[in-house]
This record gives sequence, C-alpha cells and structure tokens, in this order.
Amino acid sequence: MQQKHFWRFVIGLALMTMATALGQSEADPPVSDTLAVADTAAISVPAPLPVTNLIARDKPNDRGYGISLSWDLSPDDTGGTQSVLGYRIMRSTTPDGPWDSINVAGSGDALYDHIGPRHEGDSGYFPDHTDMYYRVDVLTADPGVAVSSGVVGPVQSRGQWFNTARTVVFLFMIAFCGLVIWFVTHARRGKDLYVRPLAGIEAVDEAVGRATEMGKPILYLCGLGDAAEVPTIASFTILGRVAKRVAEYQTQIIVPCRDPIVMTVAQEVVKTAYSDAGRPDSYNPDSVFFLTIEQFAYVAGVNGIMLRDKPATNVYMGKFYAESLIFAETGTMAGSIQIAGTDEIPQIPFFFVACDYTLIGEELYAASAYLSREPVLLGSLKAQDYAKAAIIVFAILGFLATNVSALGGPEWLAGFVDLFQVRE
Amino acid sequence: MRRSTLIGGSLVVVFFLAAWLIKGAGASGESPYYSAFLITLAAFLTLAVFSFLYADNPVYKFAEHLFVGVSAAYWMVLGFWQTLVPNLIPRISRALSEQLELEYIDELWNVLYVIPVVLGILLLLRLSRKLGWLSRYAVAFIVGTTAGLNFIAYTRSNFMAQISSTFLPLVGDWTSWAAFVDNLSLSATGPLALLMANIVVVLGVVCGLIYFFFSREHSGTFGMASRLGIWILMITFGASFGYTVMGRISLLVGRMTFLLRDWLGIIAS
Amino acid sequence: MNRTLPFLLTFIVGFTIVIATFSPPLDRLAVDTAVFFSIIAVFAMILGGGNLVKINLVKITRRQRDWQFAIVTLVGFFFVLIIGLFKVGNPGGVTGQVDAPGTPFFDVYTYVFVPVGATMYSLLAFFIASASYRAFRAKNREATILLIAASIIMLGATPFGTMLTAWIPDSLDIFEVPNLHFFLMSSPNLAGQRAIMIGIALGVISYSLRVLLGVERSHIGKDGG
Amino acid sequence: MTTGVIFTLVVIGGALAYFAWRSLRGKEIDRRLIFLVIGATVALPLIFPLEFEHQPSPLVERIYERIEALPPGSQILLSYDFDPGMAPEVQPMADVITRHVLARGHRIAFMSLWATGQAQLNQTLNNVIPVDFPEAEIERDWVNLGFKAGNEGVLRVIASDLPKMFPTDVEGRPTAGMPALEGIRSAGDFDLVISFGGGKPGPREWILFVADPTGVDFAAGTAAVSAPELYPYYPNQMLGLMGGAKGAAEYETAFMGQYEQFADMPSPGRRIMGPLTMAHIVILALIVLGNVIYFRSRRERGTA
Repeated sequence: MQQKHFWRFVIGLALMTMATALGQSEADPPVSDTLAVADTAAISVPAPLPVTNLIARDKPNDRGYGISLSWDLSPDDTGGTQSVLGYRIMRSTTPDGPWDSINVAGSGDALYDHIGPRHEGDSGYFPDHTDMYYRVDVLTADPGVAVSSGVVGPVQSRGQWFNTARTVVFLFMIAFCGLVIWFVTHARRGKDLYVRPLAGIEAVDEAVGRATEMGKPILYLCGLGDAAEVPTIASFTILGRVAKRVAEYQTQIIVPCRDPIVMTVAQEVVKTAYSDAGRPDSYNPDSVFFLTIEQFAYVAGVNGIMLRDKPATNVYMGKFYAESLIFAETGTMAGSIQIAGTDEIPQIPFFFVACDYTLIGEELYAASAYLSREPVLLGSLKAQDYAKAAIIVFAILGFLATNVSALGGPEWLAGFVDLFQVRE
Repeated sequence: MRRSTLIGGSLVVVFFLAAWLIKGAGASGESPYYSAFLITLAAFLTLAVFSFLYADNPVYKFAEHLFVGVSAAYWMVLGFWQTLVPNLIPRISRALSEQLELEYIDELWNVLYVIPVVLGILLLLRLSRKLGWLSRYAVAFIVGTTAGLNFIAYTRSNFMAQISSTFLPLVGDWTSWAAFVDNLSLSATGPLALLMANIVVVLGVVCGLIYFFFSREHSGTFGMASRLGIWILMITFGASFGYTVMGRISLLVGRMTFLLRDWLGIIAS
Repeated sequence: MNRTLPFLLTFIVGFTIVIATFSPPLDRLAVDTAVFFSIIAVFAMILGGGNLVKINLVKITRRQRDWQFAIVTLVGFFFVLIIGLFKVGNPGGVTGQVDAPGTPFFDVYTYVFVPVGATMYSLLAFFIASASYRAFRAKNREATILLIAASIIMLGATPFGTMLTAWIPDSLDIFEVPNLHFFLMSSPNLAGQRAIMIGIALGVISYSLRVLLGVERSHIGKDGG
Repeated sequence: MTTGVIFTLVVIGGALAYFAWRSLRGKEIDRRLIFLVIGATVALPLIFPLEFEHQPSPLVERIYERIEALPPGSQILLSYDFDPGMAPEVQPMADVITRHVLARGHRIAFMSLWATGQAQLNQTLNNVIPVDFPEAEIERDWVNLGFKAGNEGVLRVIASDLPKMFPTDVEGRPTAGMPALEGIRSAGDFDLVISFGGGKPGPREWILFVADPTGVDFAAGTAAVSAPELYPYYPNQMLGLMGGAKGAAEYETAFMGQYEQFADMPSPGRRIMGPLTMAHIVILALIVLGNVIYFRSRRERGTA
C-alpha cells in the first residue's frame, strides 16, 4: 500500500525536477548597451542627459510575453536641471525602426516590465522567440524635446518552465513531503510513536458515561468549517470515537451541521461508528442533520437544541468563530459538561474559561492522532514535530546571523538570511 | 399558558402597529408608510432577537427561523446572479448571453466549462438518497482544489515567511557600544524597548513551538521552555479576549445606534 | 472503484495546482481549475438551500417540534428566492443589478437580514459581560496571566487608559498604558500567534499532502457507497 | 461636563456599587440584571455623547501614510469581506478609506468575497460617493466588481488573471477598457490592496493567495476579534492594520485632521469609542468583582 503512494510521489517529483532543468537551460544572458546617443532635434528647453546602462532581458519566471527593462536615471532627473518628466519606452523589430511607443514610466522610475497580450490579433501582440529592440526616450515639458538612449537588442521573450523565485518553497516542500512519507511508513510498520497524553481527551469517555446515567443526549458540533478543513477532519476522528462510545452505552447523539458536505461526512462517520460498535440498527440517520449555512442562524438553531434538549455533554471540536462564547454560555446555562477544541485563536480564551476541558490549536490535531492511533495521523504528527524542531533551529540561526551581520559580520550571513525571503 | 401567549402576542402586535403608524405619520418622502413599515419591521426584528436575553420565546424563534430561510436564499441568489451567470453563461450559450446582455466569450476551451456544470449537478444529487453517492466526484474536486491551494499557500505564507520574519535585529542603527549604552532609557521609542520587544518575539516563538511539541514529555529544561511558552500563549489569549470584548461592544453600539437614531430618533445622525 | 476514480480526480486537480505554482506556463491550468471551483461553489450554495427545504418539509410533514416555525423559514426562503431570482421590482429588469437599491431584494436585506444578523452578534456583548462576572476566574497562574494581559489590552484600547497614565514622564513612557498595549500586541501576542500559526500551517500542509497522495480519503466516503 | 454625562456616570457607578454590595454579601446577581446594566452602559453615552481624543497607532498610521504617498491616479482594490455582524466596526473603516482614496485622486476597484459584502458595498456607494464625491465617475474613478462565490478559488484566479474572474462589473458592463482598471492584469498590478473583513475568507486569505504570491502591497481593516491573529504578518506581509472600532476611530481622526473639508463628516468609528470606554470599564469591574468573590469563597472553604 505505502509503496504505491511512494511511487506516485516519486513520479511527481521527477516531473518537477525535469521542469527545473528545462528552466535553467533556457536562461538568457542579458543584452546591454551603455553607449548613449543624444537625439538633438528642435531644442527649446535644455536637452536633458539621456539614460545610460539600458538593459533589456527576458522577464524571468513568467510564462512568456514579457521583457524587463532597467536603466540608470538621466542625471537631470533627480539632480541636474531636473527637467525630466518621464521615460518613454520604445520598441521595434529591427534596430533601425519603425519604433512603437509602448508606455511612459514616471520620472524617478528606472525599471519597466513590458508585458504584451498573448493572443495574435490583439493590438501590440508580442510573439515569443522573436528579436526585439528597445530604446528609452527622456521626456521633458516640451514635447519637442526628447533625448533617446542607445538601442539595445536583439532580445527575445520566452516562458520559463520553472519559477526559480520559488525554489526555496519548492525545496522545503520536498523535504517536508519526505519527512511525512518517512514517518507514515514507519508508523505503518508498527513502530510505536509516542504522543504525550492530553487531559481533554480522557474526559470524553467519562462524559459519555455521565450522559448515559442522566438519560440525556450528547451534543456534538463539528464546527463551522467545511469538510476539507483540517480541524473539521480532526473533529470527524473525535466524533467517530464519541459516537462509538455512544453506541456502546446506548445513549443518543445529536450532530447539527452547518455545512451540507460536513453533514454527509458526519453521517458516514457516525454510521460507521455504530457498525464498529456492533449496533448498526441503533443508528438513527436523523441524528446528524443540516441546519443552515448562515453562521448565526446556525448558532440560533444550536442554541435552541441546547435549551430544549438539555444535553448532558456538549463537545465542540473544529472551527469555531464568534459563536463559541454563546455556545459555551448557553451550555453552562443548560448545565452541560463541556469539552472544546479549536484552532481558531480568538475563541480559545472563551472556551478556556467556560469549558471543563479545552484543546488549544494543534492539540486538537494531536488528539485526533492519539485517539485513532492511525499510522497516517501519528506519522504526520511526528513529521510536524520534526519540522518544528527544524524551525526552532533555523529561527535561532537566522536570528544570530541577522544580528552578527548587522554588527559587521561576514557577507554570507546576510545571504543566509535572504534565503528565507519567500514573498515575491 | 396558551392564553397568556395570545395576550402577550397581541400586545406586541398592537405596540408595533402603533409604532408604525406614528412613524409613518411623522415621516416624509414618496411613500412614508412603506419606509416607516420597513424601519419598524427592522426594529421589531432587532428587539425580537434581544428578547432572547430574557428567555427563549416564540418571537425570538420567529426571527431566528425567518433569518435561516432568508439568509440561505440570499446567498443562493447572489451566487447565481454574480458568479453563475457572468462566469458561466458567456461561455456556454451565445443566445442566453445576448438575452442577458452579456458579452459572449468565444474561446476554444469553452467546452471545458461543461466540467463544473456536471460536477455541480452531481453535487446536487446529494439531495437524493439513491444517487447521492455520485456527489463524491464533486467533493473530490472541491477537496483536491482546496488541498492544492492550501498546500502551497500555507507553506509559503504561514510557515516559511514566519521563519524569516523572526530574524529580528536587536538594535536599530548600530553605531557603537558607547552610543548604545548612552541611549538606554525606559522610553517606548528607545533602543532598550526595541531590544526587549525583539527578544520577547524570538524567545516567544521558540518556546511557543516547544509547547506544541508532542513527541516528548515536557520535563527538565524542555519543560521550562514549554512553561514559558504557555505563558506567552496566555498573553496571546488575553490579547484575544480584550479585542473580542471590544468587537462585541462595538456591535452592540451599532444596534443601539440603529434603535435610538433610525427608529426612535432620540439621537442626531 | 467507487473510491479510486474520485481519488484520481482529487490527485489530478490538486497536483495541477501545486505544479502550476512552480511552472509559469501551467499557471493557466490552475486558474481554470479555480474558476471551476468558483462555479461549483455556487452549486454548493444551491445544495445548501435544497437541504434546508428538504429538512423543513420533513419537519412539517412529520409535525416535529416547532414545525410551525419551519413554515416561517420556508416562506422566508421562497420569498427571497423568487424576488431575487426573478429580480422582482428591479428597475433594470432582468439585466439590472440584483441588489440594486430600491428593489424588494435590497429592502429584505436591509430591513430583515441586517437587523437579525447584526443583533445576533451583539448579543455576545451581553454574554461576555455575564461570563466576565461568573466565569472568568484567576484559577491558576496561567489564567492570571491571561486576565492581566486582557485588562491592559482593554484599557489600552480606550482613551481612558491614556488618561490613566498620562502623568508618567517621557523617559519612563514605556509604562504608559497605550505603550504597554502596543508592546503586548506586537511582542508577546505576535510571538504566541506566530507559534500557533506555524503549528497550524504544518497541520494544514501535512493534511493537504495526505489528501493529494490519497492516504486521506475520509471526504470521499467508504468503499461500496 | 454636562448633566447628561454626570447622570451616565451616576447610573453606571450606582449599578456597580449595587453589584459589589450584593455579591460581597454572598448573594446571586441575576444575569438579566447584568444584561440590563450593559445595555444602559452602551445606550447612555450614545444619548449623552462622550468625546475623546485619539492618537493613531503605528499600524494605522502606516496605511494612512501609504495612501498619502501614492501618486494621484494610483489604483487601489478594496474588498468588502464582511457581513452585518461586523459592519459596525468595519464599515466605518471602509467608508473613511474610500473617502481618503478618492480625495487623494486615486482610482478604486471594489469587490467582495462575501455575498453580504456586496450589500455592505452598496452602503458606501450610496452614502459616501454621491454625497462627498459627486464628480467621481463610475468606470473612470471607480468600478464595482461585486461579489464572486468561491473564496480562495476567486483569489487564486485574480492573483493571475483578474478579467477572467471579473469579465463584467456588477451591472454587467464589460470591464475590459475601463479606465479604473487600466493596465490591471492581475490583483498584483494594483498599487495597494485592502481587505475589510474578519471571517473566512478575509485578510488572511488575501495574504495567502494574493499578497504573498504577487508581492502586492496589502493592508487590512478587520473586526477586532481577528485583529490579534493578523499581527504575525506585520510588517513583512502586511503593511498596516486597522483593528476594530479603535482602528476606525484612529483613521477617522487622522483623515479628518488633515482634510479640512471632511472635518464634519459622519464618524461612526469615533462615535463607538464613548460607549466602548464605559463598557470596558464596567466589564473590567465585573471581572475584578467576580474574582474577589471567588477568592473570598476559596479562602473560606480553605479555613473551614
């Protein structure tokens, strides 16, 4: 089983590596021309000095149809006569023209990305793999006065198969995938992976017993997230455990859902739990139902259930927003034992003060792994722990590097710090 | 019990009818009684929800159930007219596009837009007991898309970017030890404040992560770090609590403003 | 079979999006997938409405508790659905903006949806007040820290906090409430939030990975329907 | 101090004194009485307004300064990702930012990831633009793209290709060629993106799916509840943050102080601050009171 998954992953990896290689082989040396020729026609204000060091190159890490231009400002832009109003970007398919005006960059700008439309027939169509020549004219208040730079080119635009700006993210992704696969495989082989005990979970069994004694139902909420969200998934695991206990004790469970998809999954989970407990006939499909998708309409509905049915225990696991306090408060009013777990930080303080047990953030995921003893979850938990250890190390190293390089340390330290800049 | 409900109900009705008529008589504009009706209706619903504070009651239930129906329909209608119509119709039907005055988008790949329609219809089959299982194809698509999107986005923004944001300098503009020591003061803008703030951030992140470390018993030095971590987390939750209180009170002010200004006209706008 | 095909769909769609992130020419594929996702999201809303109708019809026919209110829900639902879908009373006709001011649809939003929805949230102000008095206890060291931090934040959020400590000289102004507020928010709060955020991110990433690799299939259901 | 304010203080002080007296004698306080006092604490300062001075905090100031620093004609995307339940906090921010942006001569694209956001957007379009900027033209100075379903799906699309998600504006006019969207291929081409929200999808999803992949400048105006959890994104991934009514009031103060023609504009954010201050004091007093009783009873149990 795990072999199959492993190969699936390896193939994905190989494809990406190929893409990387392709991307690099296509990197182009930039074309540059530092020679500047002033076009001195019809002068009425003093002609500004032209831009220098104009460089045109294929725009990196795009899907083609883009040329990046950079230049050194005309000395008369910020200093000198300060007569520069802007820079007009000119393009041609031959070094001698005819020239198309592309756009105007403001004074003080020394960069321009020329990105053309992708469809033939659109105005200003910009074919890839075609020689292009560029020139930048300095504009002044007098439309007659424009000083041209030298022509640079030829330059071609093309798409890259791999976005090198995202290499670090890519590498981390691979490393983390490796960790997860490694630990999941280990867990599947039956290695016992230790998880520290969590107080909130032991409370669940006790709570089901109490409900049975009192002859009252258990209310279970999977939160307001959708079925694909991690806390909701964790909630399903815990629901499975609770429902199994409920089936064994012949108590009743109520699961009102806020999302139709969550409802379907929850139904499946409860049904399976009843079968696992050997009581498939006791399963009542109406015990898991959809209320409404609107947050507060849902809260109102659940409130109503709490006050009318007075469940012995309320379990809140999953994504919760503003309603956490109302749930917890109403639950207290109804005299129920309450066990909560969410990764929504703003709600944790309220659960913390109003509930008997609270799982903070990730403890919810850990609980789900701990309960199910499922190799996949345990393995992932381990991988996450190792990733955390790695972060602690990187954070401390980066922190030291930043401060040592700020105090005049070697340059490669700054390079190490920059490695982690992932925002584009 | 029945009788008291009836009397109470009629009193509420009479009260709001009177409020409507008084408001309508005092209002100006094209249709004063219609706009007065709307304001009174809104005030009634506001107070109906507030009545939950006293106890759960039929008036609250009425507002609650009305809201359930209205909100589901509201999202459906908006989804239909804002997304389904403009993003789907111009790619599947020229005639319908013309009828709705939308510009037909003529592209080769338009035929692919059958996919979301088919998956959408499969999703709706969930309403049927027999064919419900077909909806898992739609769910598979939804889950796959979300997983793909989250995988990258969380790696980049909530994981890697957070590491680099923790590389903090302890001092702003470093010149010399002498200058640093000279400037030490308990001013909020001084170097000592920055030093403390940044040390707390780095230590806090590290110890907080240690608290969420599940593979090891929290004892010894590790346990102490985890201890510090939970304290930092408690400050975090305290901050959360404070801000949440602020948010909730603001909402109450909003509703009070509606009642006092728009309905009763006690305060000026 | 019943689970393999849906899994393949998940796998293809998910990996298309992941790979497109690193390969600019494939970006278009991810964009199209996301557009499809948006369209399916509308169907999910329709499913929500359909479920609502189904549940409430059952409630009425079986005369379950509060079935009378189920009628209120259905009337509200169909009323808004009809005036919305057919753009009843819309000055622009069928091509007008659906919630243009002056339409019944707009009025229902402003005078029914807003008062109920907003008032529901504001109930929380009352519940917080009573919880503060009854439940918010400094039971242990952790809860005490939480309380003190919350108090400083709440004071610092108001002009009252500024007035309270305005007498502190500039050289010690780190102890003024607004500055303490800023320090708590941007240092310990930031650190704690970041630690939690990183942990959650790892959870999301590993879950997404498991879904994409097909190790996690709970969303598709069990074999055999 | 007017008699009204004194009356307010007497009522609230009296209520707290009563609570203290009752609870120190070991008697219960009906929660409905607490509800009533909180209601009065909020209502009275609205009827007899309390005015305060506000100092913009650094996170709010940075948004203000960024909008000031952009050259006129810059394009700004404002996304309304909230519902009536967040509106009292977030709508004032959206309104004052709209005023500031138009007063600076920038262009706005409005959109929404929440169906309810489109309706809240109508509020700005009805109450702010025609009143304060009658000369602002649709399509030239602003465009309303409206609501799209699909949460992060929508964001993923507009991060690469905005017209694909928004072929038309909210009234069905084609967006191609609109001056307000000139040169905009993706959300990354805007000079600034601001999301007003607090739930999901909200500012966090904007950072994850738009701001970080495209590198566009991003700021958020958020309901107080979700403000603390956005701090880790500051300053690297988010240039500024307005948190709750406090943030709105601070921005209003900054804006009204500098733009004299708006000195008398409605400032709903500042209006909240009076009642908010009183309510915070009352809640703090309730916490202290509750804990005094708790510790007293614990000590009594300990000695008994």
